[in-house]
Amino acid sequence: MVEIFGIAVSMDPIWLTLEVAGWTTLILLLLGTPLAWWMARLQSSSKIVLEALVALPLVLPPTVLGFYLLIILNPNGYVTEFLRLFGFEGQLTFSKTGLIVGSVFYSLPFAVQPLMHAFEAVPQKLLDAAATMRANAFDRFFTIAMPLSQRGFLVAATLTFAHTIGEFGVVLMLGGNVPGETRMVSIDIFDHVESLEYDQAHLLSAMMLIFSLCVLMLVYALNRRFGVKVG
Amino acid sequence: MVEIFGIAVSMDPIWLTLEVAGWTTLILLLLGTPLAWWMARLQSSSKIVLEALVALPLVLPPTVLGFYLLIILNPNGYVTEFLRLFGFEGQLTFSKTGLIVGSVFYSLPFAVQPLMHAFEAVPQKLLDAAATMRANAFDRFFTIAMPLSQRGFLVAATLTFAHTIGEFGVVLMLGGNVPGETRMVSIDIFDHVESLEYDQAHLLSAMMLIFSLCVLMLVYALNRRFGVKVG
Amino acid sequence: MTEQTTHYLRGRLQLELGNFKLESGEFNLPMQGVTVLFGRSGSGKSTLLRAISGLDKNTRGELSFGDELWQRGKKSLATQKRHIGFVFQDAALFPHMTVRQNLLYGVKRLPKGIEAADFDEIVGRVGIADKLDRGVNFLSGGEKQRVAIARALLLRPQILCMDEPLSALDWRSKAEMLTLIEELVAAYQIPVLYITHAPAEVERLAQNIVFMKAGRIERVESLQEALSRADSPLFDDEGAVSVLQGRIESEERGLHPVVFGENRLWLSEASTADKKTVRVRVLAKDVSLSLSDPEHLSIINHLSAKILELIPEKKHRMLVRLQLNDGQKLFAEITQFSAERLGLEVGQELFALIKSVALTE
Amino acid sequence: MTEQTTHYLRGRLQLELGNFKLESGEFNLPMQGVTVLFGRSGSGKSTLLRAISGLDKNTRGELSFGDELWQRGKKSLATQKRHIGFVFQDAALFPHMTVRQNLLYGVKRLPKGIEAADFDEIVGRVGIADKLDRGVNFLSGGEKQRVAIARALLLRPQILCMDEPLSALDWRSKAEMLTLIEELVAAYQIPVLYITHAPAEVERLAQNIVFMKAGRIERVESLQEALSRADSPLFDDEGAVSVLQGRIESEERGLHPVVFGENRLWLSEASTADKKTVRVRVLAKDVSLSLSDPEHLSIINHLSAKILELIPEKKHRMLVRLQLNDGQKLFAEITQFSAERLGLEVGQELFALIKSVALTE
Amino acid sequence: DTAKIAVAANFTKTIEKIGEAFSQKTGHELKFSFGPTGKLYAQIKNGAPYDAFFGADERRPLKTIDDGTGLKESYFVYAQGQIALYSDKYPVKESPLQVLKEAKFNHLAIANPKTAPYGERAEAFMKSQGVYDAVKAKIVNGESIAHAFQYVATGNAEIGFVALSQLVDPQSPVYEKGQYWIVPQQDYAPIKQGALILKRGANNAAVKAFMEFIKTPAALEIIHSYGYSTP
Ligand SMILES: Nc1ncnc2c1ncn2[C@@H]1O[C@H](COP(=O)(O)OP(=O)(O)OP(=O)(O)O)[C@@H](O)[C@H]1O
Ligand SMILES: Nc1ncnc2c1ncn2[C@@H]1O[C@H](COP(=O)(O)OP(=O)(O)OP(=O)(O)O)[C@@H](O)[C@H]1O
Ligand code: MOO
Ligand SMILES: [Mg+2]
Ligand SMILES: [Mg+2]
Repeated sequence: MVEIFGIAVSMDPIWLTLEVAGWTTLILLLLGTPLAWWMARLQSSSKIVLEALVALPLVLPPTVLGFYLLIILNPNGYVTEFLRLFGFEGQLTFSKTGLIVGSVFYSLPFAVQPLMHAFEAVPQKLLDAAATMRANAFDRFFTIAMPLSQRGFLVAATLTFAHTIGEFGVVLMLGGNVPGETRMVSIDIFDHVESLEYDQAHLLSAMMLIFSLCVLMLVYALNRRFGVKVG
Repeated sequence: MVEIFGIAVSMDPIWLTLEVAGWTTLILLLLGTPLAWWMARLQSSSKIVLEALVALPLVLPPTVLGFYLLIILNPNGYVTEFLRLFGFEGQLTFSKTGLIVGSVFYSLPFAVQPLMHAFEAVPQKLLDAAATMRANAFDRFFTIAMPLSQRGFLVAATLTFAHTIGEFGVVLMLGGNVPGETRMVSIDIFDHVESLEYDQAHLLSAMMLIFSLCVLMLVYALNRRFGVKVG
Repeated sequence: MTEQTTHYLRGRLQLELGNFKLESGEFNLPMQGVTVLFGRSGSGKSTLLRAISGLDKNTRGELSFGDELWQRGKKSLATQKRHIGFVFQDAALFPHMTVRQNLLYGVKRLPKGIEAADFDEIVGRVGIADKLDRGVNFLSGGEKQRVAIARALLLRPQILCMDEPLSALDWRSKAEMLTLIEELVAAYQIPVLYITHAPAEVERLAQNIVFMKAGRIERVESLQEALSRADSPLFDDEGAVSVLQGRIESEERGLHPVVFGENRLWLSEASTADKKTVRVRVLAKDVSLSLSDPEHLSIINHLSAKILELIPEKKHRMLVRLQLNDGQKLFAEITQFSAERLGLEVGQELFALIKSVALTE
Repeated sequence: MTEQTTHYLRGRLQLELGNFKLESGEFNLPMQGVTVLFGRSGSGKSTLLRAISGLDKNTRGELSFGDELWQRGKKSLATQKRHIGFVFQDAALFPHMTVRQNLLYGVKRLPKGIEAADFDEIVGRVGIADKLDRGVNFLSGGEKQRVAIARALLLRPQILCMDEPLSALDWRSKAEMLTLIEELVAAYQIPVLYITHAPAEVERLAQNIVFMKAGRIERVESLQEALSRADSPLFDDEGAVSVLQGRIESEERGLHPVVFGENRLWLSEASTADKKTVRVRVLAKDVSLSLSDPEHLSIINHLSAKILELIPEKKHRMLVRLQLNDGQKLFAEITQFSAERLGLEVGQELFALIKSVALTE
Repeated sequence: DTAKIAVAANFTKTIEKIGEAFSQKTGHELKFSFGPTGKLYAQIKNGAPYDAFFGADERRPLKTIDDGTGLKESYFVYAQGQIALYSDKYPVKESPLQVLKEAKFNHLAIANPKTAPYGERAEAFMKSQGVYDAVKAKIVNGESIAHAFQYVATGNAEIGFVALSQLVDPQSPVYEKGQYWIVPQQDYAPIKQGALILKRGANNAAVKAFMEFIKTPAALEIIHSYGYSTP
């Protein structure tokens, strides 16, 4: 609990939110990168199906998405059983893990779409040139495609981060709103509203807005200044 | 009320959702186009601030956004007062208008960002060429920039439409959940979940998913086939 | 094809682009025939042409065309009101329109009272009549430029601006297009501002040349003036060049005689268009010198001439400036060894030999 | 600079790209000196070279280099294992790296046991030693190509593939680069597969020429064979060309004598590299004929020759095929009018005149 | 010990107060998760790690017993909600039924009768008094009683049935503003809010102690002070 402008706010949800958003961003970059690379190189009509599937979380109301994730990730469900085979203990839902899993689904399109577009813009000729210099496919990806897509990574990371910060429906459903464990800022604000503590709600909203505005401005500025020009 | 697979569902929320999503898309294209065009042509650092501002609705939890819209749009507030000067009667909240206004705010980045990027990609030389053929600025916009940005429009329209369909927090806060007037599919699903009518919830979710998947696939297919190649 | 009175394009223009500064200095260009902007890459030719066209909003300075004021300080007349045509290096056709739609784009926007040029005539002359309903992405580079030129000509502009219209084309298309532009300029009497790097294009088309360097207009010369300097920037590429003007006569034994003064040149190729005067471009290195009029030699063009000047050049070469007996000047480039062997001196009378097959109109 | 044994690149390759079908037919190319792929735009030169390099996954057919199997049916050896170097038309430098990083990219990836070429030597020879720490976006077109060439050479590839390496350059850079490539090929004895549209490049560099048409290899000829046909596709552009090989001797009075048989040509320019034999490229239209050995003439190259053939051409021209007295062939292009006037006949002995300044090595 | 307790949103502030007193007295730590009752139920059904469940009605806590997650013998009614009619425009204190019958207002806010017992009772009350048909067209549904209150508090609805607890809270934005009428308890079935221990908390000392503590006079006093009655 700290006092800001004489209003007592708990900082836990803020740190938790940043932590979950950070992990989500990291995981989505790690998982989204190979997916986006693969999709960028697909030519067939399966690409269209995949693009649509990746965009689906946009369409589902987050609470509904959360509800179905709750059912799928239930500790007696197949997914958890499957993970137990690999020595996983504990539970996917109602934990930080659960929040992160939910957010990863929810923000999937925000990571994959910019990455895919960035990868599509990497000139084939440069990859060919690297191949003639004895770089294998992995090597080409890491030394040519990735550095040339840095804008895509920047956009993907920001959108994912921002979107996870603003996440509400999924984390409420999946997390269970346990203080210090799964209560994120968005839920905290809403709880304040519900229990008529408008001052706290306003303060937290303002903090979130200003923080996000700063992050976004920084990223857009970097994006314009340091983009590698290709071609 | 219709029966599907023996489950009674009300179609009203579905029609309403499509209607609100349609209007939102239309309005955002109309408002977002000049905004995006203006932003695309800005060079100064004010562009960065604007980009960040436009992205802000991504960061705000929709329920929180809805709460503040509820305060701002209340019938005694400045916004409504202002509209009354122009002969507006009635109320912004608890009405289809209110839902649309809320959705417009909520989906703003999904319309403006793709349009801005599309406009940025229109070659200056073609606009110059049009100017030498006596086309004024408006004319150039409508006859050159717009047709060449058709992919951007397609993406903006789909994302806006899809995102509005999946909208929950804002419409819940702002709409008043009046059956036949402001009860959208997402709220309807949620109400079914709340009152333990899981069959209806599952059916409606499945319908939404399949419909959205079809729309998205259609759009991505169009996008690849009919994009005008520039340059 | 009416005779037009000559308007002048006069003013001085400034424009800053990043580190580059265009500062034209005063100019006063007669808008008649083709005025070429010539200079090294980066010297600001395109920037000047865009400033003249009003395409860059940051242009400052003064500009008037005839008695129309186009720019004063920051105030500038919008491009679409300047009655100019513009042909860009890469054609800049609208990719979402067919050829016909591209051509009619400007025509539809002509104000009442100004009539477009005859569509069928222009389209026929430019050679795209059979491609009107194609999408422009299915045209070759040369075809694209034809459409771009036709599109500009249809508006009957007061000035036609062309920024390296040929540089993206291969040699074959280039040659065809050059002939086309020359014909069109002659036929429609539209003043042209033409940017090129290629001396051959300058010598073929130019009436006046604007030499640019580092954002400034260095000098403005007529083609004849520019070609009479041995150190002309035009000679950087293929060495010195002379351009002779003469009257063309009807074909004889497959050759086209061109007459100037008492001299007669035989061209092996010439456009069949019924022109009276032609320009013949002679590379100095294609001109040999002989002290006597040689016989038994396949070279049939023997012009009697007098040495005006002997200009030693690097790489043991010698540039010989000759005067033909009708007063026109001709450069010959030979080795210093030959010059010594023949004992050449200023004032000496001799014969200049030029192979017919090396000559083009 | 060891002598290498000649390996053969043999096989037949198929590749479909949209509507285009490459179906090379059997080939067996000695990998020695420069092998040029020549053909019209769209004939499949780039496609064939990409198939040979293994850059296109859909390639089918057979390919082997020496006793290495590179392709059999669908199975193909990955590009990075073929020990080839590739220079692309637009250099394809990595924009996020400095020049040095670009150069070392491949070197770092060489397997143990294969050593890179000497960095300083290559960099110095290619002329980019002072630009190593620049970002590649700050290089001119010519500089970019130099880096691309150095980057490929550093790996000491078994074959160096070059797809129109000069076509994006202006004439000045083109000339410099051509000399450079020639030197490098001679110095490092790396077999080269070279794509170009430009006959001048072919004549300067080629040992063998692979003529392509509509996705097929039409024929494979040595340069001499290709130049002895009057209808050679090489002559489409500037007309017939002869390439004479001779021994260069030391400079005299600013001229470089090149000796073949009893004949002697005086070149006004020659590379200073200490080569013994040079190729001299003579355009047929630069060759004049004289029945007697003329005096008082600035042309100093008079070669005695015999008429082998008289080939009438369009536009009232005549192509005269000559044999010099050391057996080499030379084309002269004159007007039919001149041919009649001089009464030329097959078997006749006469003199071929060539201006020195028109000759380049 | 530490216990996690799921609590219906309407009881948020009350239980926080009681929890503080409890922790001070016993040293046990309590973590409350707040949410709509239906959502809490769905979470519990899908493995949420709560030790006890405080619902907003009896139905859903009792349902956990059927599911086998709730301990039958621990069930009790911990509070009874009271509904009040509030308005800052209409004389609801003097003539509540008259105001309803005349229905001059634009909007009457109630909680969603389908998902929230407060709304259901309000609807039933109006039906029994014969005023329902008069106001039917003016009703807007809040997702929960808290949401219904927000409609009134922000001025979007001029009148509404809210929980008494929301009016008597000194922090309430309408505290001592406007006027309200407490609906007589005999006119509607009591809103019994049921609570029970969940299987997970069967052996949790903290839970057991808390379930006892909440029945002590000290706790009851807090409950009453927030406008709830007890059986
Ligand atoms: N938008 C711009 N921002 C900054 N610098 C620019 C811009 N456009 C052009 N320049 C610079 O201005 C200078 C002049 O350019 P300009 O295109 O007028 O030259 P040019 O004479 O037409 O050259 P070229 O023959 O290569 O077309 C160049 O150094 C160029 O890099
Ligand atoms: N990815 C592709 N998909 C479909 N068609 C292609 C593709 N790449 C090339 N082509 C077609 O294959 C044909 C041969 O192309 P290629 O690039 O090999 O020709 P080229 O001889 O190298 O021509 P140029 O001299 O213009 O480089 C052309 O008609 C081209 O349009
Ligand atoms: O406390 Mo409730 O279940 O949100 O009305
Ligand atoms: Mg330019
Ligand atoms: Mg090619």
